[in-house]
Amino acid sequence: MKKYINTDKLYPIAGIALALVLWQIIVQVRNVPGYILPSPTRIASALVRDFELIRYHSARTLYASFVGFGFSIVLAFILAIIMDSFEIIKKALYPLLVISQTVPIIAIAPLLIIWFGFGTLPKIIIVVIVCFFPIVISLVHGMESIDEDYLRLFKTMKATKLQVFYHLKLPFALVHFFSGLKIAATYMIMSAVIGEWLGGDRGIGVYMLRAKNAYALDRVFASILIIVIMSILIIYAIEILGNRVLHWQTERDED
Amino acid sequence: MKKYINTDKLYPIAGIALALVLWQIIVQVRNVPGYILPSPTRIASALVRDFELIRYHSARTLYASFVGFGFSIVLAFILAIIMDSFEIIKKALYPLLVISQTVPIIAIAPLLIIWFGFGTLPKIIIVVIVCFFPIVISLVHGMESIDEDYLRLFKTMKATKLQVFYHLKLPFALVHFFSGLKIAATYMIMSAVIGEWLGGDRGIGVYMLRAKNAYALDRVFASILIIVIMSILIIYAIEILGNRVLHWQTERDED
Amino acid sequence: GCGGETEEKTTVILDWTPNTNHTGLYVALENGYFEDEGLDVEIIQPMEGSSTTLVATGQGDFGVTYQEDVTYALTSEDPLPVTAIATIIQNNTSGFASRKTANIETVMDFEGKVYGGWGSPSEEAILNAIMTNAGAEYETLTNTNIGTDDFFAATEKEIDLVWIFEGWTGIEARLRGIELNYMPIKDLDDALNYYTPILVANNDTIKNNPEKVEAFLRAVEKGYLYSVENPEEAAAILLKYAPELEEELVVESQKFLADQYMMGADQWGVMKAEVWKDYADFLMDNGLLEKELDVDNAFTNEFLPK
Amino acid sequence: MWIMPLRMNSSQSDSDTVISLKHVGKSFGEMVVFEDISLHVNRGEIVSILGSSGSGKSTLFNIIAGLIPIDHGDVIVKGTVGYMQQKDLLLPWKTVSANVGLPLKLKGVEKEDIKKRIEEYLPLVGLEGYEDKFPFQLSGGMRQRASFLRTLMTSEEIFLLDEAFGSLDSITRGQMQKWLLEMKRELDNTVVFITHDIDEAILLSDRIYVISKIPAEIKKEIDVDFHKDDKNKRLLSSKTLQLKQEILRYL
Amino acid sequence: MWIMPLRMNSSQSDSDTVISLKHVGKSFGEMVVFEDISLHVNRGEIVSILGSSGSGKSTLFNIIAGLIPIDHGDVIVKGTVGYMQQKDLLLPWKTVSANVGLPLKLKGVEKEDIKKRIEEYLPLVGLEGYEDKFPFQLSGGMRQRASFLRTLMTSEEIFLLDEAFGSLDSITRGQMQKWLLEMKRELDNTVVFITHDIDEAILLSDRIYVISKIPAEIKKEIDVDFHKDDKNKRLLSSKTLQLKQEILRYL
Ligand SMILES: Nc1ncnc2c1ncn2[C@@H]1O[C@H](COP(=O)(O)OP(=O)(O)OP(=O)(O)O)[C@@H](O)[C@H]1O
Ligand SMILES: Nc1ncnc2c1ncn2[C@@H]1O[C@H](COP(=O)(O)OP(=O)(O)OP(=O)(O)O)[C@@H](O)[C@H]1O
Ligand SMILES: O=C([O-])O
Ligand SMILES: [Mg+2]
Ligand SMILES: [Mg+2]
Repeated sequence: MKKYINTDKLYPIAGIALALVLWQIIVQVRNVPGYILPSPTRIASALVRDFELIRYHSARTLYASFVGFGFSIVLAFILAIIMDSFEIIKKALYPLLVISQTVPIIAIAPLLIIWFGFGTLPKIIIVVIVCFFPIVISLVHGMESIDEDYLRLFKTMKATKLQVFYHLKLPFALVHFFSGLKIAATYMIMSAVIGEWLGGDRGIGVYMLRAKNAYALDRVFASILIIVIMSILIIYAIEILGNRVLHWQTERDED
Repeated sequence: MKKYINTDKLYPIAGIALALVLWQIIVQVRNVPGYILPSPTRIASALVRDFELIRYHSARTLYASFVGFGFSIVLAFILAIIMDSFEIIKKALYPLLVISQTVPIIAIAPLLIIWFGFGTLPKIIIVVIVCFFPIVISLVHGMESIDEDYLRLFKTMKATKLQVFYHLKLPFALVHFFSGLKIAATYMIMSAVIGEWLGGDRGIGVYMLRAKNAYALDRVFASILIIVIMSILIIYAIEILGNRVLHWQTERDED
Repeated sequence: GCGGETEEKTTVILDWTPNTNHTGLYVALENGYFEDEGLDVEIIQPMEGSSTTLVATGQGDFGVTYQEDVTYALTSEDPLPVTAIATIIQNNTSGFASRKTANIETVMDFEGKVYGGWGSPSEEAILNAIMTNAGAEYETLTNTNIGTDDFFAATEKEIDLVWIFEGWTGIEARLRGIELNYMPIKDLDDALNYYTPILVANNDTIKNNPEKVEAFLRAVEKGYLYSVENPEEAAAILLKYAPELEEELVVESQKFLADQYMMGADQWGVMKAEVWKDYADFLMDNGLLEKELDVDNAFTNEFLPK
Repeated sequence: MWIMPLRMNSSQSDSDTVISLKHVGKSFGEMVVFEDISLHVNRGEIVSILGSSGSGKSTLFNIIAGLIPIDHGDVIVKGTVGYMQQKDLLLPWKTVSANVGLPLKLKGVEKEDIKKRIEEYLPLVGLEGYEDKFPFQLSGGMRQRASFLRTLMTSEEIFLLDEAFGSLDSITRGQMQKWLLEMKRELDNTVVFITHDIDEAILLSDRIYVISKIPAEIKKEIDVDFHKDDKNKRLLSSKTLQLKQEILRYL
Repeated sequence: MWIMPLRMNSSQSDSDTVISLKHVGKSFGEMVVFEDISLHVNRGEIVSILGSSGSGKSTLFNIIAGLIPIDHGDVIVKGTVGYMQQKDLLLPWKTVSANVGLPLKLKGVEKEDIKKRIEEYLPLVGLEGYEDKFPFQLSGGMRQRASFLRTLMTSEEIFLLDEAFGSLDSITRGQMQKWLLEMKRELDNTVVFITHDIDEAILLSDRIYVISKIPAEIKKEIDVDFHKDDKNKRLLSSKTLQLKQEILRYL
């Protein structure tokens, strides 16, 4: 499966580079004005110019993202275990979880502010609302998809529920879990940014909104770039962690 | 696994009913004013009062959602096949796909408007941006997770790439595919609504925004309710379809 | 009261990202006017359109919003407990703008054009009224919501006409060398010369802590007066608190607004009952309000510095 | 209908019968596997089940182990059961050591002790040097031996072994058989054995049940009553050949 | 290093050798499975590979089938290969019919014809009535027979059968063996057979390779040169017993 190990990172970089070059060319050749779509070079120079400011704002965004993400993981585990143990709770709770995802966050934003104020808490909560779902779903689906035969094996070995969880369900669900984690990580920074749009005084979202309303599109894109880079780095870190934890699978694939 | 078949639908309904009753009680006992959180009964009466209007707007939202969803599926299949067939394309494209998800849509809304105007097209495109990702990822992951031994089997049977896809990868990925489809369906209506916020003259999003600016929070929540109901119905339909298509799995579970 | 060892926590919620409409608030903060009044002020940038609700629910003591918003808030089924306490600008500095290339010079030219709205319930009524007044046929105008999208992106393609703030988007257009046709709203119909932006306070604060409201407005007035006198310095102060903004836009906008804050009034912030009544009547006549606005309880000038 | 086997502690009864099926019926949909089957296993016995492919042997074990419900009849199992299923069911993410040591771990045995016992037993099934390999790195027969060892590690009172040596060559199989008999003598537990190898059944068993095609019934119950004390002697006995001929007639 | 077996059309050569391994080496990490192994199979032969569990038999087949790369040496395979792996690898979402008919479908055979052939062959492996069952509804031996039939359906020139009858009782196994010999006579293809049953190897083979433990080498190559025309007669021949004793000595 992984024949290109050494060039693994080359292809995506080439893909991104190609996209950037195309973008630059289109903007220059078709003379797209900066208030519609700034060129990559202009974005880069805005990034350099505003570096300190962006760093200042990013720190807050990262903080909310990570705290929310951590909470999401813990919560997802707790809930997944409960849902897996009690079929009734699962059946009652699952639709509520789904509903929680179909509600547009921005529609209930004032409620969040009213309940949790303007501090970092509502941002963290939005991160949790967004990230928690894919993680818990991946865990629950992962545990559901275990071959009945293995469950029987553990039954004959008289394993307790906790043991079945720890020795069978958890490792089995880990593959799914890391998929869910990567999806959650994809949306993690973005959701903190959305949280910042709801109100606040610091964060990439605040920076971005101000730049947008001042028609500084190069700065808007610089902040998008920062969001993308942060997200990609986090996803990549999870990928590496996942490969370590699931080494038996990776070894098998590389065979 | 499915011991409660007959009461399957009772639990979620009980769960939702319980949540609604709690909500009503809290609003009434704590005397929460309507501009913070309207009670379920008030929302229901707003829904009844505005039924015709909501129907009018919903039709447009549903249209954009379904067209976008259909496109997402087709596109996801095409791309998944291409990515599965050409490792290089996969490696180059995958990160771009991930990047496309880390970008907050609202930040690039002006671009969408400039390129696609204010009609239904940009809404459809937003639905595609949101829904396409979980579907394609589920297909690609599904195809990746096929046991090497099965691939070898098909190799010895001299199957063509297309045959391997049709007889092995596709059916194997279908379980994952339906998971992805359900996730996409969760966000499908919501993403159309977000599209409508960015511009438009008809749709649940337009209705909601107007109600919000007129401080008619009961109507805002009535539209949220409609979004939730439509989403749940679609998810449920996919669930049923999935159980039919994957009947060999369901039968096994019920064993 | 004023003074005191411990400063009183005060939260001000903006209506949008920081801009030149807000300069006086930042000047008061920077120059210590709030501190002098014993107020420890925090200025918050919320999601668009949520400031009135947030003030009503006690998330902020004061908020920036506009007259129409307060009118809706006070006539909704559960009226929000807020009262307008000052207008930041005397005249409505918003209006309809189009690119010169669209050839929209009078309201008559609105016919057959596409209007890009921002989601207010009253836009249709307003356009209908001004077009009908001018003898134009409103039905020929297409009304499309462009949400939070900006003028420049929207008018790039199918949108002809957008409602803008002259002191912000109008200035930006000038800086970019994009020529506009601009019709101030106040010139189109007297009823439409409503106050925007304005300051509102929570009714609880007004009732239980009127000294705080007075102290707040004293400091804010000083801030805006300073901005009138020293637009460039005021712009620098705003930029200090919102360095994400474009300096040139802020400075030019500040110069424009310096003349606007108090135009036609001898005191900063003062509001007239007719303005509130006329616009409420206009909305009522067009079936946009659920009930009559009680103008006396909608605003008050009593906390403005005498 | 869920009728679960009755389970008793071995101390509660002084009867010699540890497994007893009476008039048991079991169908999968329309396919009747057992209409009315009865059999028993006494404490300390090795009993083999012989029957053609698809005759319901694995289903029988699943019933005894309490893994699937029956339609009617009585199932009584006295004592704890260790079950080696026909598939190896090794956990792909655990090494050979971890897979084999799993039952001990579940019982809360200390890490040190587990390690010691694994080091002691792995060579006996020919898996020394494979401690840290993952299941996909093993051959089919090696996986079967790991699964066999894992079952023995449970040290239960009754062992159900479903084609335990099916993938082994005759030499390795012979070693395993010998070792099983030794284990049995030491621990004095009860063993029920599914095999398709008649020689193996004769070598190991005290009794043999021959079952028919489905709906399966007991075709013949055979007491293997020669060389009971040293079963290895059966390998060279002429009685073995004779018995084999007899069994072949029933199959 | 990827060294793929050289593949030729059978028409391109008039030599009798269809499979030839010369000085082949293969390691998994530090584990050397083959250091230097050579063997050949002639057209129309049935050749068995005997060796203890874990000696590299399945690895050998994977090499011949071109599924895994070798480290050094030459592999020449003339003709198309049908491979029945040790695991059954039935597709869980296809019925027995669909699983067995898959190779025909892949070759573009018409639906009608596939159905006819399946209806003709299923009874021969004792799976009549199971057409519409899914793999999880079959017993272990039934799955093996379905997998066996699927391999035969490929009608390739060379069949590699890895423990094809390992999970079958002796009666069913005997039927399968007989049927395999008939098929072979009709189609005149080449069969390479892995088994751990020495009797089976003697019954079916023209030649037998006995391989050692890893690093595996050919310990003995045995020509089974009696009753070549009617191999069924070997069942009753005394030479069979003699040969068995001999082979046991090499294992
Ligand atoms: N889950 C199931 N659903 C439907 N039918 C089943 C199921 N499990 C087993 N069967 C059927 O029950 C019968 C007996 O199967 P079982 O696995 O007990 O046979 P067996 O004697 O163990 O065969 P083998 O020696 O081939 O392993 C078979 O006909 C099989 O098709
Ligand atoms: N993918 C792999 N990775 C590492 N080692 C492997 C792998 N496949 C096989 N081996 C090792 O190669 C050796 C030979 O395995 P192989 O499966 O060829 O044995 P076999 O002769 O078929 O045994 P059996 O009769 O038990 O099926 C074993 O020691 C096994 O552990
Ligand atoms: O607030 C405006 O009227 O644009
Ligand atoms: Mg069985
Ligand atoms: Mg093997």
